[in-house]
Amino acid sequence: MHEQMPAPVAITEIVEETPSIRTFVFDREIAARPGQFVMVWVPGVDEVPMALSSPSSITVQKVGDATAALFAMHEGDLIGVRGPYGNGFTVSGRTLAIGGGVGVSPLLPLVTTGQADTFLLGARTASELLFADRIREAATLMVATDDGTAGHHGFVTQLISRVDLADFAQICVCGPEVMMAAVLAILDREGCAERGRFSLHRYMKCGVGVCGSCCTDPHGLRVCRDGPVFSGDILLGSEFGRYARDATGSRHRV
Amino acid sequence: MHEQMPAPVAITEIVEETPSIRTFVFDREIAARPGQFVMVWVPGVDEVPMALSSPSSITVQKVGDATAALFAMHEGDLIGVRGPYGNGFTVSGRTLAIGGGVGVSPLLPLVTTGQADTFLLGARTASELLFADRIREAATLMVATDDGTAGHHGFVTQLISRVDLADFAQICVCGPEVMMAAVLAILDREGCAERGRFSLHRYMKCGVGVCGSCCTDPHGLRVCRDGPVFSGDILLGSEFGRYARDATGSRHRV
Amino acid sequence: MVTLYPGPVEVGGIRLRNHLLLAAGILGTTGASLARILASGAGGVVTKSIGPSPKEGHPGPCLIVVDGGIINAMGLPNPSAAFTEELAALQGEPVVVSIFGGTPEEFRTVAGWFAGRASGLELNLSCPHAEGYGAAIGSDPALVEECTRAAASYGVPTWVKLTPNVANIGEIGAAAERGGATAVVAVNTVKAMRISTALRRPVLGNRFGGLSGKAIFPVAVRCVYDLYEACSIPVIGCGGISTADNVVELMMAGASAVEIGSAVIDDIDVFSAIAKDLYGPDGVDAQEIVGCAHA
Amino acid sequence: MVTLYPGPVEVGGIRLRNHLLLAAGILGTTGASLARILASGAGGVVTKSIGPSPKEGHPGPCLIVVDGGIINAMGLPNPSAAFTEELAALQGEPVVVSIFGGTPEEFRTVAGWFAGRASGLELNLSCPHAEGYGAAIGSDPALVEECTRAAASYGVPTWVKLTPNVANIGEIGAAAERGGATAVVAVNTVKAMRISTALRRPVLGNRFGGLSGKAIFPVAVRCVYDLYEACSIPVIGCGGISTADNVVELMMAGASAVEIGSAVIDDIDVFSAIAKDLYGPDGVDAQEIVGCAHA
Ligand SMILES: Cc1cc2nc3c(=O)[nH]c(=O)nc-3n(C[C@H](O)[C@H](O)[C@H](O)COP(=O)(O)OP(=O)(O)OC[C@H]3O[C@@H](n4cnc5c(N)ncnc54)[C@H](O)[C@@H]3O)c2cc1C
Ligand SMILES: Cc1cc2nc3c(=O)[nH]c(=O)nc-3n(C[C@H](O)[C@H](O)[C@H](O)COP(=O)(O)OP(=O)(O)OC[C@H]3O[C@@H](n4cnc5c(N)ncnc54)[C@H](O)[C@@H]3O)c2cc1C
Ligand SMILES: Cc1cc2nc3c(=O)[nH]c(=O)nc-3n(C[C@H](O)[C@H](O)[C@H](O)COP(=O)(O)O)c2cc1C
Ligand SMILES: Cc1cc2nc3c(=O)[nH]c(=O)nc-3n(C[C@H](O)[C@H](O)[C@H](O)COP(=O)(O)O)c2cc1C
Ligand code: FES
Ligand code: FES
Repeated sequence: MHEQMPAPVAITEIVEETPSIRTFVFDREIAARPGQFVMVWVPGVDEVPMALSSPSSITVQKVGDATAALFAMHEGDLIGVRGPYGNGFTVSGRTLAIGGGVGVSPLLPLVTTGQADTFLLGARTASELLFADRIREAATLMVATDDGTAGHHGFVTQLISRVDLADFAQICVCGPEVMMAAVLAILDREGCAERGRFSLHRYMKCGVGVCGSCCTDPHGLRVCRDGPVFSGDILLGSEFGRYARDATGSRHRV
Repeated sequence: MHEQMPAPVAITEIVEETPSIRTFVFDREIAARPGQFVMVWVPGVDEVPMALSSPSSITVQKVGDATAALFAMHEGDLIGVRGPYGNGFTVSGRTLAIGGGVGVSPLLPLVTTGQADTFLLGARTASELLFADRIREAATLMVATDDGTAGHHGFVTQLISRVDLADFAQICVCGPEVMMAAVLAILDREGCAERGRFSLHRYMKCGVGVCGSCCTDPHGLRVCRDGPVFSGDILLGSEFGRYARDATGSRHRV
Repeated sequence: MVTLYPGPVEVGGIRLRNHLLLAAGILGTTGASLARILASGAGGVVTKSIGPSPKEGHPGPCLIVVDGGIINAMGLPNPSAAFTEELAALQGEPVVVSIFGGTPEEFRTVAGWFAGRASGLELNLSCPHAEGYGAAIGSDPALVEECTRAAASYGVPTWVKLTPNVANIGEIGAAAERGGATAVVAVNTVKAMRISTALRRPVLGNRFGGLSGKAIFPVAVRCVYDLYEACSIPVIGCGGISTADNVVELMMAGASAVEIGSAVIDDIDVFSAIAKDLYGPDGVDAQEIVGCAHA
Repeated sequence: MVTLYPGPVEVGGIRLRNHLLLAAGILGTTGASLARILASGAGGVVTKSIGPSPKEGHPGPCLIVVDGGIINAMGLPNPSAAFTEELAALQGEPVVVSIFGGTPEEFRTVAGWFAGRASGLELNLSCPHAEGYGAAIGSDPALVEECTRAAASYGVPTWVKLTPNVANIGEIGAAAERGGATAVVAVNTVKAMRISTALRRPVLGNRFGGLSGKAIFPVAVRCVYDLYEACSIPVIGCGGISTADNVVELMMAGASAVEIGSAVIDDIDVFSAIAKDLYGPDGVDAQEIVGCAHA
């Protein structure tokens, strides 16, 4: 147990990525593996988990108190970060990445380090497609939008039939849980669930594997420490895609 | 601050060195410089400073409660030791050692590591001469007894005139404070006080330089941490040879 | 180091697989997580503290890792009565349900939900960072006695967990014993706080929190030692344990069993790691060492 | 890190060379040793606690070094009135004499010996390991008030040092203030104990002792924060400080100055080392940060 107080960082740049998503760049580089996250302290409000979209940035969708408070911040403002935490993605061989919504954020470091070969990118609508340009530079990009304003008209899961899963040593996935559960169902059907790498979201309070708020059924795996990335075979038959616990520990359907 | 709990050691051998002095050998080697000491915990009684006479022994004169309790112990009994503490003797070049009574103990490691060339050894009477045989094996030994039962009849300080002080890079001294003060006076007269290395005794409670009970005037030097070995020039004009403090911190003539 | 003879033990009316329990609030939110810790070598587990109504807990940060310890101010998040569902899969296992309330009546209510559904209850009269709960009650001997009596009224094994943040923990332990506790557990966290000098504000969302982990081990030894003299019911030691030697030390101070929490941060398999060092076929009976440092 | 503008400060009626004092009982037995610490950069020094009659202190071991801290049970060794001699060479220096007693009358007696012979007094109402002294008194608000009043009757600056081993330190600080304290000092050591598992007995001769050093820093922050809200006299922070950032953190919690003790074990020149980091020509006035974490 060495000291891990939140490191104060100043916001140096705020990038409007989509109408609902912003990247906050800060003045410190955090050495991390793709898919690792930090606990972001928004002073006076809350502390929430956020994937690192680069060694010195998080990319955030406004969904509630803490994220709204972040959106109200300016360059020069201070926040605290502790981490990096979690296992992150470990890849070898060819990688297929599948991302939806702000879930693309933890996948971006795979792209920027040249570890993603093909990327299936989904969003509600064209303007919400996250990091499309940066992905296109480094990987084969395929796009889907729910409303058909860009790429395939429909869910990103439907793009999977257009690639040959046998081509990839692993399939790294992050996005809304229903989307990820649909991907897992496909991989399972194709007999390659164990090659899926799913980055989970669960309510996190400590981030370091102690408090128990992110534990999942049936193995008691901690998303913050044993995850957030789990291979598909471990998730089969689990709570994944079915329910999750809230801040009180009560279960809710996802 | 790393953990320094007293290490439990078992007494493996008790050697009767003289009628009043015994060596307690224990089952652990403590890497130390000659002249360093340990705090010896005699369970249920007290904890007292004792020089290491070897990496795995202390050599003790019975003078009061704790030492009497030690003398009542048997092989197999457990005591605690923490340390090594203090600076010890650092020597280079030829060394003259001058020891009186049980004060020979911290000087013995100099002898056994071949770092003492000439040794002036004093005691009250022949039977109280400590480690004479072991010193004779490794250094030129000269002896004095107060009652003349061995060697020079008189004080060990009187042997100094028989050696050429100029021959020695340092003069390492340990014994009763009056004896050491007499040595310092001689060295001072000969203009070589700074080559004297005196191992002091002061009342010690913590052994690690925190409590202040062993602090000396006028520099506030801590015998347990800045010492116990001080060079003669630092001691000139100090409390050394004049007074010392007891357990309450009150001064008493030595 | 002295080793203990392995095998089940009974402490304060509860049968455990060994002397090592998971402490309350550590990975204790879900049944699956409790089962995981049991499977990895714990002799018993204590759940997250459950109270009279669902709580989300304090805003974050809820926990900071400091040199030699953890400071937390979770704020007792819990699903309240719904927690019974988590226990379903743990029937027959050595599970102690930690409960809290703001009054003796609330303790009685919550105890009623779990009495008979688990091996026993542990009363959290010691959480230092939840207004009106925990230590707010646990530093008043009369209230401790009343709350204990209310929960113990169901006749199930009732442990009472104490706060070290009092002038005289023995007095509080004695009050719990009078109230009918079958064991006392010591200690909960030590009141503590850190401030971010860069952000110029307390780090924890709740400002105050409680220190656990290695830093408080000497405090735990002291409290267990005091309670062993003040009480005639068993004492269960907790606070900063991370090695088998720590367990032996707390036992010599007077603990009949121990709870381990923060050490899972370094190794979630700390229970099997400690058990491996602590137990051996040539080990002595724990009775031989419990409280032996008082001789 | 924020730096402070260097220069003398006045806290609780005592003029100091900077904000960093040597804590009581650390190298405070002799005048020469106090002078050495002043020469090496301390802004002031507090002496060993002096009582109504000479005491040898507890049998050893009196001190053990543990992970992140020190546990001591010195037992208040002191030469009593004879200590005045040690002060002779320190006239005009920023020296605070720590005193203790078992009753208000004893406090009055001892205070009388030193009133006017030093910059001020610090009342040790907090030593956790001396029967009938220190914390035994310091956890009772009425006694704290009376003892403070007795010592403060000489009209010299009177600081009162508090124990963290109470349920509500703010209440004790308020009592000291009512009694006429010009500042409160927090904290003394945290009650603690270690047992040798090999020897099967407590290590300290006195069995119990008090924990100091880094391990208690979060406890000190918490206590200073509480006292800053409970008192209107200045708070002096103490406990586990080893860096300039620690000093700033305690100041933000509410400390107007700090005392440093155990850190001398790693570096006897810790005062100059911290001062070097803490002060700078572009530094702010300490007033700007004292208590700022309460905003
Ligand atoms: C490992 C991990 C990585 C994440 N990475 C990102 C990212 O890169 N970008 C991004 O925009 N979002 C990310 N999230 C989700 C992000 O944590 C939530 O959007 C954020 O916590 C919402 O906080 P809020 O106060 O704005 O919303 P609230 O109003 O508090 O809640 C809105 C919803 O957000 C979720 N949430 C709230 N607090 C937490 C919490 N402490 N832990 C987990 N979920 C919480 C809950 O589902 C809640 O229903 C990640 C989550 C996890 C677990
Ligand atoms: C650095 C150092 C090394 C020493 N090495 C040796 C050694 O190798 N062999 C040896 O026999 N003695 C050694 N001594 C002296 C030894 O510490 C005392 O003889 C011992 O403490 C006496 O304890 P007691 O309880 O038997 O006597 P007591 O009845 O307590 O006291 C007798 C006298 O011993 C001295 N003494 C007692 N307690 C202490 C203490 N805590 N610290 C220092 N002095 C104390 C005092 O002068 C006292 O007047 C050393 C002392 C020091 C400071
Ligand atoms: C994150 C966290 C949550 C805790 N939650 C509870 C709780 O709900 N109820 C309780 O009685 N103690 C709770 N505690 C206190 C622990 O059970 C334990 O008493 C304390 O952490 C000391 O033990 P340790 O040093 O082994 O962690 C919690 C401690 C931590 C670190
Ligand atoms: C060896 C030792 C002796 C002490 N003696 C006293 C004392 O005589 N009077 C007192 O008020 N505090 C005494 N203390 C407590 C310190 O002054 C201080 O409050 C405590 O150690 C916390 O500060 P630190 O962590 O910087 O050491 C002593 C502490 C130690 C370690
Ligand atoms: S967030 Fe606490 S265990 Fe995962
Ligand atoms: S014995 Fe404590 S300072 Fe030397």
